[in-house]
Amino acid sequence: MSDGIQRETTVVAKTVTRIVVPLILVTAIALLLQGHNLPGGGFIAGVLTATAFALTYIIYGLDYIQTELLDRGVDVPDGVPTALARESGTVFGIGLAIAAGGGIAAMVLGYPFLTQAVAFLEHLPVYHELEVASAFVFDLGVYFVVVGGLLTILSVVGAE
Amino acid sequence: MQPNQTVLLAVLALPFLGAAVTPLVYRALGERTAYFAAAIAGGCLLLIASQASTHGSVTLPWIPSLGVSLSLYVDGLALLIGFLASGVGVLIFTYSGGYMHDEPGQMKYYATLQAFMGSMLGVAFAADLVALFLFWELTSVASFLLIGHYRSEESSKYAARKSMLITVAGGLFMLIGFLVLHGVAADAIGTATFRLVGSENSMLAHADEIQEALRSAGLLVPVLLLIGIGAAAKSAQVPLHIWLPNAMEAPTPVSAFLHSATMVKAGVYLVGRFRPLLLTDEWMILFATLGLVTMTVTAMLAIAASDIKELLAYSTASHLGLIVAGYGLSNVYGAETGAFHIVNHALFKAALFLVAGIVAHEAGTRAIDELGGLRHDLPVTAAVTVVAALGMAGVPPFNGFYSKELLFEATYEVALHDGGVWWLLPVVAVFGSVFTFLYSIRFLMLFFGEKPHELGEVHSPPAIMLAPPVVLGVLAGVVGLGGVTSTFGVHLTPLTDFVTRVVESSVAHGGGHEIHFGYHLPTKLKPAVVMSAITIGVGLVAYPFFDHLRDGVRTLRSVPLLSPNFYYDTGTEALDETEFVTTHLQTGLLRTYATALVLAVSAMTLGAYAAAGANLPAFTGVGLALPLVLVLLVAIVGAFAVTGAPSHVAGVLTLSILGFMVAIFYILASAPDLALTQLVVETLVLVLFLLVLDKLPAFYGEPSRLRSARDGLVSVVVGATVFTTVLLSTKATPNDVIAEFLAKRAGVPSEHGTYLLDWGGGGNIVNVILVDFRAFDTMGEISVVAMAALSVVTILAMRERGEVQ
Amino acid sequence: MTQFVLALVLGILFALGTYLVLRSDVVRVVWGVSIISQAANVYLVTMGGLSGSVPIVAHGGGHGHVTDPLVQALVLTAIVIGFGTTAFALVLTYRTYEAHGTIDLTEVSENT
Amino acid sequence: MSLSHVVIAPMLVALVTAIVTLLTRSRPTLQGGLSLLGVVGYAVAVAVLVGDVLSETVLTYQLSNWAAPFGITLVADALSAFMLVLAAVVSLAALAFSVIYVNSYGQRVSYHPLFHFMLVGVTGSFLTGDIFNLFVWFEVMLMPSYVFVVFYSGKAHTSAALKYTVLNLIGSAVMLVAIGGLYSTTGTLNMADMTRRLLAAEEYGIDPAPVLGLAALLFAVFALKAGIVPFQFWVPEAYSAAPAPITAVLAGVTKKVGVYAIIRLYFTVFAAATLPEGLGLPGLSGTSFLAFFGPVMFLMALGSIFLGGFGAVSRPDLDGVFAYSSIGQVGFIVLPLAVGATVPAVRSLAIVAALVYSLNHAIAKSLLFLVSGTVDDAVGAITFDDIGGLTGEMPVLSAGFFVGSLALIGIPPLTGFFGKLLVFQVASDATIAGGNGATLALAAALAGAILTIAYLSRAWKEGFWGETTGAVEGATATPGLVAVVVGLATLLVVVGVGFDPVYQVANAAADAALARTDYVRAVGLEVSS
Amino acid sequence: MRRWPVYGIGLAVLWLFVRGVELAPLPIVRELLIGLAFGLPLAFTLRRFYRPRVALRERALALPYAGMYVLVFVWELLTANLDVAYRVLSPSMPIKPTVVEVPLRVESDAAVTTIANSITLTPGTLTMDYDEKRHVFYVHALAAEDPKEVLEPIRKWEDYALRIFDEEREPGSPVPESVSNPGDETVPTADPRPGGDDRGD
Amino acid sequence: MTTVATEVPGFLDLAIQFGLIVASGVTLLVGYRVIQGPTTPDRVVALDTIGTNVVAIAVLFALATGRGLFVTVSLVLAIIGFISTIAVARYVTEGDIIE
Amino acid sequence: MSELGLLRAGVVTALIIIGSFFLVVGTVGLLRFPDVYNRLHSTSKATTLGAASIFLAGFVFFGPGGYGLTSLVGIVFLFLTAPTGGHVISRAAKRMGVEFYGQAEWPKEVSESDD
Ligand code: NA
Ligand code: NA
Repeated sequence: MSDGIQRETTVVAKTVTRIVVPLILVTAIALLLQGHNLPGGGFIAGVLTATAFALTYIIYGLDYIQTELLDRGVDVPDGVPTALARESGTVFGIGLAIAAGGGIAAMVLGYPFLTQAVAFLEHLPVYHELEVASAFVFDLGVYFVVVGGLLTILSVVGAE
Repeated sequence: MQPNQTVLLAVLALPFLGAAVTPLVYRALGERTAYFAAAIAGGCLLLIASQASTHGSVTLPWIPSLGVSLSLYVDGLALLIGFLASGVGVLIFTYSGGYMHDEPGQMKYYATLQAFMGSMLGVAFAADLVALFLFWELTSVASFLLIGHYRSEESSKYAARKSMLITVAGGLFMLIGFLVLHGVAADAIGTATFRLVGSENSMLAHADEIQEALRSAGLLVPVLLLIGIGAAAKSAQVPLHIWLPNAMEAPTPVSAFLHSATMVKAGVYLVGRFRPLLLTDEWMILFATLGLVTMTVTAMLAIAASDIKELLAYSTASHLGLIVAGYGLSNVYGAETGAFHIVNHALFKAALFLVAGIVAHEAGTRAIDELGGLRHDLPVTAAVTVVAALGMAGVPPFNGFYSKELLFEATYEVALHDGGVWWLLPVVAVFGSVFTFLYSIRFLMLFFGEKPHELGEVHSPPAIMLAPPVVLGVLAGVVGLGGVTSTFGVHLTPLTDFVTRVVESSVAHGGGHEIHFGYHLPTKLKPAVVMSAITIGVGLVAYPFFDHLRDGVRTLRSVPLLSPNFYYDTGTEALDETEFVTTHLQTGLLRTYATALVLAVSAMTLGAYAAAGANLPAFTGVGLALPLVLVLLVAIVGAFAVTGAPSHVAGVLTLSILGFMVAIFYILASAPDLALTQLVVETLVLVLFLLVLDKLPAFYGEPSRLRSARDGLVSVVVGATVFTTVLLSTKATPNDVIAEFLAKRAGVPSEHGTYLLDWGGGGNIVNVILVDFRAFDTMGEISVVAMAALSVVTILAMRERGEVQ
Repeated sequence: MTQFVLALVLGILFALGTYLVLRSDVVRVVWGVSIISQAANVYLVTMGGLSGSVPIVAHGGGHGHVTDPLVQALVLTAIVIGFGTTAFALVLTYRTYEAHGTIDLTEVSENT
Repeated sequence: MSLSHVVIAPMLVALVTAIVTLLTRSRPTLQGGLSLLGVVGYAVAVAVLVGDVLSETVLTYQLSNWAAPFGITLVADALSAFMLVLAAVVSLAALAFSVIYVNSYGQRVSYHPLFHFMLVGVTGSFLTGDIFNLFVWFEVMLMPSYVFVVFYSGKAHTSAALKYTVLNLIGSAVMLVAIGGLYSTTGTLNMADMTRRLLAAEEYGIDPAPVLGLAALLFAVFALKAGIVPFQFWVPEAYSAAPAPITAVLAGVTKKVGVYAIIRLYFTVFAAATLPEGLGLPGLSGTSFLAFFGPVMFLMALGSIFLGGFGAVSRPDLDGVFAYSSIGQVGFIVLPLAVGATVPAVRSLAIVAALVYSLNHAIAKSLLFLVSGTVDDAVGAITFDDIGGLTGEMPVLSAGFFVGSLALIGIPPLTGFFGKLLVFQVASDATIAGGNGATLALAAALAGAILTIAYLSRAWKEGFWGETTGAVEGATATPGLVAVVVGLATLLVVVGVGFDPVYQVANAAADAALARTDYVRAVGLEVSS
Repeated sequence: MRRWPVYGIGLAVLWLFVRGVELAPLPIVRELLIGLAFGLPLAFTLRRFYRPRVALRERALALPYAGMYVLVFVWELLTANLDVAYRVLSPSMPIKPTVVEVPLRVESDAAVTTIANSITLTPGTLTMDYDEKRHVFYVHALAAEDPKEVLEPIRKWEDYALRIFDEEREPGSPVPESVSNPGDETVPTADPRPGGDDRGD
Repeated sequence: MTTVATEVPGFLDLAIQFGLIVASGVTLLVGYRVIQGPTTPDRVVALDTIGTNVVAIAVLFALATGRGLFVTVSLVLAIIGFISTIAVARYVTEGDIIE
Repeated sequence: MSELGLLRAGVVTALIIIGSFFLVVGTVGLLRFPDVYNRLHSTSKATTLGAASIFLAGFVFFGPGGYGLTSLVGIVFLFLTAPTGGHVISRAAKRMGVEFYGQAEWPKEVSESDD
């Protein structure tokens, strides 16, 4: 976003984006958290999160998140992959590690790979009973893979 | 006496070990590696000699579960080939020490040649068909490498490939023959065995049963043909002889070896070995015809030769024809012919090849027309040639005469016994022999007559090159003399006894009478004598017209359709240049590929429905909620519009209609997760499309009407397949569908403790399936997503730095 | 009978997808593949049967007959995988254009 | 029975290696080392698994702790074990080769994670007992293969990848439809459960007729993966385009995934079904599904053998010859299966033949592609016009090629001989048993074998013999690459000479493929009849 | 005070809506806690999206104006739709489109946006473009006999917006002159994009 | 498929079904505009409209089944629709949708 | 869910009918109006209101808590984004050079700054 030439998106679109992006992210998180019981889950939440980024990219350009939103230096382009793509690469790597790691944790406890369990935390203040599903960890892994993967694709292709 | 297992194994192992260490030896000894190899061959010879009095088999397990063993068998025939391979081997290696001086690739040469010898020894002693095949193919491989020794010469490469193609392919025919025998043995003997000889359960021990079983299965002729093709390919029988003349591209010692004691002898060995198993009328028709035709045709071709090695090569084929013809004939003379001529041919042919090598080496040319009068410069060589060439010609009292007499006798007996067309046998035998006589004399005449002026000074060969042919010449001479002396009662007993044993190997077991092989000059006017006389007489009369005959044969040979080479060459050339596959099938066009794919899928699927007699349900109306119908209608309209989209953007946007409609379909089908996923994915794909479309050209021209119509037809077929599939699969109503369990177990039960393991614990059954019941699928799914991202990075990154691998 | 409409729709979708796959414009080919895979997903959902309520249950029990959740899960997996491959195919298309200067498959194969 | 993770161990090793190499992308040396370590670990895991399978027959693993048929089951029997060994051997060689061959930039660009993901997919395909899960692992295997085909990103690579990808995307859709249909008609996704249901079709309310059609639909997918005519189109270009070690894996392993799936699903699962009415098309008879697939496979095998053979014999470069050869060779793998499907008497032997042939093809063809890669690496060309006289400059590498070629031709005592022997034996035994078309199979096998000699001898004659070209002159092969080739060549000899145990395992694998009630019981299901 | 905590709380409230919380104290508290748990971090992460500081008191004072705005807006919305319905469904389709330039008094992004969207949602007008340099809207009117007709309601919005968004200008301050399509020059356009190739069938 | 919650009065049920039919019916008509254009913005407008219709259908389905979760679905659909519109509009003006 | 009061049901019904009506209006406008700018009037107002009305029906049906709240978010979101969408599309159309229908012209001054 350089000097506000008319080719750019207008302030109207930018302002709406600033309002809509948090809304999308909240929705995404809601879908992630409720996925086990209601429509949603790691994948949908992840894609929705990625679309929030996509919207930002489209309206503000690729560097905006890096330079303005996160207030970091501009990428020194050492060819593709850019820093952003590299970081998203790490994100989906970590996502995979979370998903697989959770499965392996079950093995450590003597169950087959990817065995999931549900625990009910009882007698809590405010919440009384809280259901904690190990599957959420898996879903979280899915979420990170999707977010990281899609951001990589968007940033790499967008940079073309 | 039973043979010694260790010794036999040593015989086989020694050459291969020798080959294996040759690289080291060569580093130490250099060109003198020849003598190392000769020592190996000598060692083999001695070891074989130590087993000369034995008879029987030894067995080494190899692949018990397949019934394959490394069993070895010693009898006359095995010993004969063993002696030839190792004995001639000694001479060949020795000779090579002189001949290969300063030649390139000697290390490889000696290693391969030893392996070649070892393979031949393996062929000789193998008693198991698989083991036999093993060594059989190894001789082909080794000879391939040896023939291609001069690897940069086009002719060498051509010759090597030709021999490989013909002999290895022939071997495969033979292998099938073996397998049929193996399978039939199961009926005939009770066990499916690969054991040919040397045990109670061997095929030879049940020859009659096997013949019977083959006959009743209608497989006798096929087996004969299969094994015959294998043998014919190896021993250069017409029309598979064509590789042999080209094989002269090999260094001359190799040619000598290959033509006398190895390779080609494997073929006749096989015929001799299988003779007792398969000797029937069919056998006789096949092999006698094959042998005599080969003998005649190749003898004529030898006359047309312009190169001394070529002449000898055709001659080899011709003599192998003689041996095969002998083994082909059912009487005992036939077996004797085969056995004895193997010996005789080995001696004179090896000698002649080595002579040819000396001539080529010292005179610098192998062209027949350029050579003559060499006796002055090469007196010893000339002497050897006299003995060997006259033996080859079948002139008494030289060695070849006796075996040829046996052939004449055998053919005559058969004709007398069976009459009719069988009278052709003696006629053809004589006819072919005339040509043998002619080219033999022609070869001999290299040493006589005037020495052409163009031929410069011809030096004497080094002793190391002279000794081996002399040894062979002397041996041939001794065999010939043996005939003379035995005429007067002094028999060359070791030889005749040995040949008797060889003959026994090829005579049906339980045939009744004992075999006593003997040979001598004719003392009575038997038909065979007359035939010999005719041969020599006609030959003498015809010799002055040799050049005319030669030109005549050359004219005949030049008719392409008469020449097997023509078929081979056009065949391989056509093969090497087949463009059909790449021009018509692998066109590089996706549409060709995709059309084939979808049509094949449709054909298979519809074919299967038809074959299984699947019935389509009867049409009973629409019965779908109106909104759903509308949504599907929009989807179809959208999809139709995509096919006619005027631009990429229009198409992408139109495609989104389909995406939206599918999402509504999912909503109306009570699949909220799907609807959400579908739409978020749809949107991202749209974004990606737009990201990419910008960089692409906008529009491509309309396809031709014809092409559209054809593609439309293909599409209709696909549509019909899917239509049928949907109808048939929605009709099905199996019991106990697993989803019922998943739906039951996904949630949280009303009563539960602190932990839940055997319940999904989530209200969203779909999600529970994804993260619990089938989390493994999801693991794979996210791997794909991760890889998709990696792929994008990779494609675009490699573009910049990956141009150079 | 529901199945005739669905069969017809799916048949048409597959046919149209196939037709597009046979075009020489790579972008159209990608559309074709996209249509085919969406149709395959719809087919799968159809195989679960369309009657029944949302496969989402409250604690302690369900809402009666739910639609087959298994096919939905399968389709979800398939959609996600399909997305990954489509993304790849698109970038590949772009890269093909860069390498060949055309996305006409007839010319692309001549170029190699 | 205590829970043993040995069944899933190879997959997890590969998966973890994939993730770890993904996260260490920025440190190429470390990543390469971890990658190599991972593949060694994979081989060890496979070895342990094979050991256990051979002593306990069938091992199963219920993922997520849900019993079959509700969760996903992994099944390791002798058949899976056999294929895993093949995967381990080839990937070990290919990865060792890659570490030297692929330049460091290429490796930093996610080569290693993709390689291990591919291995995850392959392993999953060999182990899974669930048809939808099979689809997933197919995709996991395909995705990296797409990337590898386009890896070098040039003209030929993009063109090849485009076709390869599109054909496989169609294949994936077809597979989905087939799986959906099978689920709808049988009510299950678990292969053992499906077997059990098909055995007692009436009891489960299953009409086998549509199942046959869906099985045929599915067959196309496996044929596509295996590159069998008429699904072979992608093979030549894709094989030429991919980096040499990847092509080795594509030809050596992923192709065999298709073969495995055909054996597993058509000989174990679908063979359980009977059509009460029998087959109703002219030329087809019998009530078994195999009676339908026998002739189908037969035609495909014939097409493959000849298209591959005629294609290979005229190719102007090493990769082209080898790629077409792969089409032809897979014909040799399918041919015995076709005969075995038609003639029950030789069915077990037919599977043995297919497996042994697959084993040889995996090793020999990997070797050949690695030779091509080594030549390319040293000379910078693999077309016959540009190479020649390699025997002089690179004798050891040439010897490696020679051994590989002989194995492919079927010269004893190399592994390939036994493949060819068994293929011939299947056809000849079937001929003796009076099997329909067995003689034709024999003739086709023979003709195909001769074509094999023709194209390999031509490659040798044009590329390795001949005048030393300028490019070859003075070029030296990288020793590490040659070492991998030599290793594979040695393996061809060793496996051939010591063939007996291999045969026994193959035999056990064939028995396992045909022992369908054992298979069903092993995953914990009852067989009703 | 800093703006992001305010936004964090706002996100937590939004969370209640998105989640569809049951209107009872306990569920609201439960969800609000969860909402805050990530609303605050999220707001912190996105803090550069917003101006750093917010004057809470002024905001509170502006609330009544916001309420008024909404009421007027809803009224206009309904009229707008009836108007559109009339024009759409009327067989003669009584439209006379024109483009009007609207100079703005409001300065802040939020105000500009609010007005832009309000213009679109209300009778006969559509915000087509915004020229940042000249600080004018280009408004497409469906059937404007007189530009004044178009401008009048917009000024009304603006008055409210000036208050709500705490602008420099006061409601009723002078309005820059507006110009409505006097010329007949051809309109210079941007390069047609690849996607536009199919236009003008 | 659309199992209407039994507790609602008949006229409401009828209205919901009517709404569903209208919403899907108009989608068909809007589809015409996507396909015919004539300009890309026309297609975008139409597609945006389809998106809004899909939102309406989801809400109506929520009413029909009494399952409020479809309202969440419709919210996400609305978000999605907006993003596609922005992306295409950006594409039309700039070509390069992400800078 | 609890029994729906008759009044509420009536309101919901009314809102659905109103919503459907405006969906139809928006669509008809989209089809009938002569250029993209005019069509945008129709969709950005009528269709949006139609969908909002149906959302409102959802609010009444499920509300005031629960998914009713979500419906409200939907309404706000629609009103926030629909006009913005209209704005970016019309701007895009003008920039790519889609002609105005009838007499409509772009205000003259723009020509200098528009580039
Ligand atoms: Na569990
Ligand atoms: Na390659």
